[in-house]
Amino acid sequence: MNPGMHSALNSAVTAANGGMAPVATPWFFYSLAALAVISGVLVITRRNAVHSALALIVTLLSVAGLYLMLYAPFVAGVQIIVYAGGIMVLFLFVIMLVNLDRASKDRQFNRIWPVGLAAACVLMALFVSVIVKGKALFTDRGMPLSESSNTQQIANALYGEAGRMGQYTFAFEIASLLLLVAILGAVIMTKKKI
Amino acid sequence: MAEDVKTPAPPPPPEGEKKPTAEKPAAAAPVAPAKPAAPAAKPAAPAKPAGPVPMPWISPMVEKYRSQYGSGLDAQTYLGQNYLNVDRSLIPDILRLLRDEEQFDYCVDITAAHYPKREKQFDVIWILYSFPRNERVRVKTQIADGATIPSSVSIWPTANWLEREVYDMFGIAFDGHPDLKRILLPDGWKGFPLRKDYGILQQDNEWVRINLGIESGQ
Amino acid sequence: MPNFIMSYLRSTEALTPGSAGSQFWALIYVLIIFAGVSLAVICMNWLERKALAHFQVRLGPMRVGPHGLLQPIADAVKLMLKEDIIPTEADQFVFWVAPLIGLLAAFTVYTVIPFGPTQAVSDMNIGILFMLGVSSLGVLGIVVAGWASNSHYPLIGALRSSAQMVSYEVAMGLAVISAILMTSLNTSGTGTLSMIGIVQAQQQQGVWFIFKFFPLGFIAFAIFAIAMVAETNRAPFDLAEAESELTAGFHTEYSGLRWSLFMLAEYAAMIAVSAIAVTLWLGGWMRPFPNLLHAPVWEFIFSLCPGFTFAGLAAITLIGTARMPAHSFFKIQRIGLAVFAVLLGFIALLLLVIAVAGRSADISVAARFRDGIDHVYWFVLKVAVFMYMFIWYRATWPRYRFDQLMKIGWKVMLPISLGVLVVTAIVGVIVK
Amino acid sequence: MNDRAKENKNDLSIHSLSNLDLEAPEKTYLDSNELILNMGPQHPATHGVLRVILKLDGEKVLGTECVIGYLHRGVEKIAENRTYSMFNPYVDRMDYVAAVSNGLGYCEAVEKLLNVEAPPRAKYIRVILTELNRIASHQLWLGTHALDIGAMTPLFYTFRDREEILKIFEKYCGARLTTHAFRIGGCQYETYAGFEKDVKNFLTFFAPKIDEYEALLTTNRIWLERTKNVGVISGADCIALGVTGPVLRASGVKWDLRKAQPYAAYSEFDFEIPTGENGDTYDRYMVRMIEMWQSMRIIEQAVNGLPEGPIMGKVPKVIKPPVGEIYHSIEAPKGELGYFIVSDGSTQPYRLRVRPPSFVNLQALDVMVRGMLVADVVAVIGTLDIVLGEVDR
Repeated sequence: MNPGMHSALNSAVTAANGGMAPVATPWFFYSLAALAVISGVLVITRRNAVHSALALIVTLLSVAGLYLMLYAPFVAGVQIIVYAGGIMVLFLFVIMLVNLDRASKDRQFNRIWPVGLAAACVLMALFVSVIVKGKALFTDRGMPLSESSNTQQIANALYGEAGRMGQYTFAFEIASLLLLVAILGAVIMTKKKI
Repeated sequence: MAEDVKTPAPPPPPEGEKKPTAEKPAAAAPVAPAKPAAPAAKPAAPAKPAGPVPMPWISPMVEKYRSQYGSGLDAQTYLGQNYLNVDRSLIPDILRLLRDEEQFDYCVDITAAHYPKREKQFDVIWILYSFPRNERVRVKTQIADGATIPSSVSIWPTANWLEREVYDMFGIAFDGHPDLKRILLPDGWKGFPLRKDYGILQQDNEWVRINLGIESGQ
Repeated sequence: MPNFIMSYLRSTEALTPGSAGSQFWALIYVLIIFAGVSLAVICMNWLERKALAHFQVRLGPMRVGPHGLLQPIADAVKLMLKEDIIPTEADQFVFWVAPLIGLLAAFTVYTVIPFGPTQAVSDMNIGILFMLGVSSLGVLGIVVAGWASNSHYPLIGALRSSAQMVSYEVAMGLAVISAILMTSLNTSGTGTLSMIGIVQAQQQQGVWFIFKFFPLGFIAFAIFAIAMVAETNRAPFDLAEAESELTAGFHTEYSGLRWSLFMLAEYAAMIAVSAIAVTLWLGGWMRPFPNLLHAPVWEFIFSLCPGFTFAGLAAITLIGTARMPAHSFFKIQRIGLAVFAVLLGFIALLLLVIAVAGRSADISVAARFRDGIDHVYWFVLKVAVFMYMFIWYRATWPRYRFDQLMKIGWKVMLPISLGVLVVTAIVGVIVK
Repeated sequence: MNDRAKENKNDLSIHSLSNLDLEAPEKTYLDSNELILNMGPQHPATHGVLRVILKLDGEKVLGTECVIGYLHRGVEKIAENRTYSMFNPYVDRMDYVAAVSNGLGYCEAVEKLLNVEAPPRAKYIRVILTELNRIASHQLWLGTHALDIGAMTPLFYTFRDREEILKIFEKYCGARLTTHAFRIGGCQYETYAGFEKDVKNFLTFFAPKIDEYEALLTTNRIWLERTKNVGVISGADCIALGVTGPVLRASGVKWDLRKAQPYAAYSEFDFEIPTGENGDTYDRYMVRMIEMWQSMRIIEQAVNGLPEGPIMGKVPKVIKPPVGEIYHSIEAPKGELGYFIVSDGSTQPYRLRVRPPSFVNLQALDVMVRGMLVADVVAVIGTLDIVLGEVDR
């Protein structure tokens, strides 16, 4: 039994003699990408912090949609559950406690915004040059799909398979230890008496 | 209507009589029946005055305070209920002593009564109860209109709202009250309703005139 | 008939329309589920009022229709016709969008709920993760609604509910993981996050996960059952809308249709989390004892259950009709109830016919139809038990205080669920 | 006993009531966690038109201020403009859930002023009806209190059973809520045929019902958590704040006017005064529950020993008490209900003061909820058992 998302799409392609196109079309990609970019711009231009947060949620969700299109449902799921569901709720929690009247009267950008713009331009140039000059790096334009599902691949990379240690097991454990320390630190710093 | 009847003819205030009779309680007997003489139709009337007559209240406590404060204090008992008529200047001392030494630890109520014809228009009344002694006592004092009286909030915290209500209804100011403002009536209320000269109808008529632009039919 | 309609029906593989790539049928399923859930919410509304009323020695709605059967419709009409008030000081756009967020989140979840092995819109690889993630988006609607109202009570309600939902999601997630761990106890050693896969794992292992490793599965289930009440803001955890404290909590300023969207979302979310619990621990669409009593005769007997259930309902309704006071005033109500009874009886008859027809033919359309009805029936029945429990809780218990709720979430549920998870993993490794 | 007097000297935080800074909190970026929350006068849990302004830090209560008077009808002013008999029905409108108790207090006060006494049969009838009313009042308290804490069902149970009491009232005097059951000097109405039977039936009917309420609440974990150590007030604080009734008894002070200064026929009956230990909401709950049992005991004794004889004392047609003043108080379901009447010898009271238990008890709200959470404010308002008709008069 392998009822993965990719198999669904594969069978969709094969069974598409009925005339229906598969879901993963450029149309979907461009609309999701446009949504992500537009709401990303809204995040930084909205004066009201709650509006910004809502726009950020839309950005995160459309990025999750892009992950789905890349046959990475696990990453998409984690994106929704952690970022959109968890972190943004905490964001909103904090924003609601902030006095928005005053925040909305403050200057939207501080004086170093040209520097930021320049940095963004440089980064953009870098991306473009990599894509243009490094065409040789991206010879394979088709996406190779592995037999096992994406979730399983991630698990194998993190925890290893068939007794071998995974590629990132150590890094993963270190990262989780770091997070644990951070949690404990947050508890200690906020609690006056333990 | 009723208030119109009431205001011009307030009957002779009983306290006004009681005060002078206090020194000679025997004289109270002829005064008391003089009042209910009108309902002569009732057969029980002659029998009654014999019972309910203010009598001097004799107790060691009263003796002690009388020796201490002299004429400023006058203790009586009426229908088995004791009360002290206390001069206004002695009020803070007496109240505190009653609580600290006589264990009147529970201030049941603070209220007032208005006698517009009297020189000192107001009676302020403290009703006290002692849990250890299972005994009640009333402390009364007379004050003039506009005069203040020391607050007893520091003696009994419960006096807070009770004094506010007295202020609200009678306009008697309590010195040292932490937050003396109206309690039951809105802050912008005019007048003090439980005074005998408070006109209910005038107020209503005025409201109708201002808000509805017509003459009240009352 | 066009090919894209028939190809899915003709396919011999048992796949959900999403997995088979049939967008047409996926759309049909979405519509059916949307209508079904809306209907279920309406029924739930009536049932809650009725059941709660009988808990509380009163009758509940009795005026609109016989035994108040048409009350939800009257309510819906009233709510739709009501003036839609947006407070002047509110954040207009956010106020407008908040109920939609909640509603969207509550309904999107249904795309992966397996009412049967093929009776789901899609069988997602990450089904349970998707479900948890999307249902956790529902809190955004509440938080944003509370903030946008620009009023103190909704704000406190929103703060409460965001803190509450974030806290209980942790315990809930850990309980879910311990159930998912159990799916990997097979020969290949790989588990699954797919909702259908989880039920199939229970089928293969021959045990509902609630009874697996006996106390462990049950404890995880109990934690989930408690956390899901907190997640949906229902009594005794209904602090976000505690009416005696916060008047109505986050939806104090809402009225009319917008308010009803919140209610719709709340009930849809209740059904959704119950569906998760059923899928993970109670064998999803499986009928009782599918391994033990698998003879064809048992198959047939169990397939009669849906028909008999409706027949029972029809009988109850008929009794109710007979017991109506013999007064001309009740004539219309009596006729209405009788019609309703006949309708139920007709459905019962239909289901019984399908069950019998499905028995005689082995692989025919009728057999597939019968199986589908069976699966959906058992799934809905299990969910219905949870819905009744929701009402029961509400009638029985007082409301927790906020700090107590947090204490339970973090100091009781979280350690227990962590412990269960660890012990489940150890036991799983040993058993293997 | 003197140490209690000393304890009273301890400065109670009630003084800080007025110091409560009710200005809006200073608006800063992240420090705006102080919140002024206006609860009422339209709020489901303030039992009428009480308005409480809460100063909150998050959900923690930093201070409260009660705004009352929304239901003020000037009862004391009305009294000065009505004859003694005419004013009698007005007192029912103060604590409208315990109208009979109000009437009893007023009638006895005027009787005392007239120096007459009600005949024994009238006294017994008064005791029966008053105790029935105490049960009804406690039932209403229990239902609404439980509803405030989130338990819906007890409300309907208590209202179902309260109905039986109201039926007896209705049969006796024609009214259910504002009964005007008593007259100055005794009772207007003789008991109806079957009165004793009805009362006895009620006693047998009601005993299992209390168990039913208790089954839902007394050992319920959530109920315990919501009520234990919530709204704690010590006995000394109660006395200093003038708090009476079940609230005082739950704080461990064994004081009940029915025992301390018996009125009506209470000295003839055998009953206990329940007390609590911790002075928390749960103790107040238990005290009231036991009080219902004790009221049933009293009713049983009274109805069994109901004497024969007249029901009206020798009261003149026109009530004109002699010049003088009187204070008389009874143990109403909420606490000490007192009437202070000044007579000038005319047919109308010169001054009539009502000492309302709810009004005085409500003052303790601030002391009881400081440092607790918003949800506890609701619980404490419920446990104080206030009736706004009586607070505002």
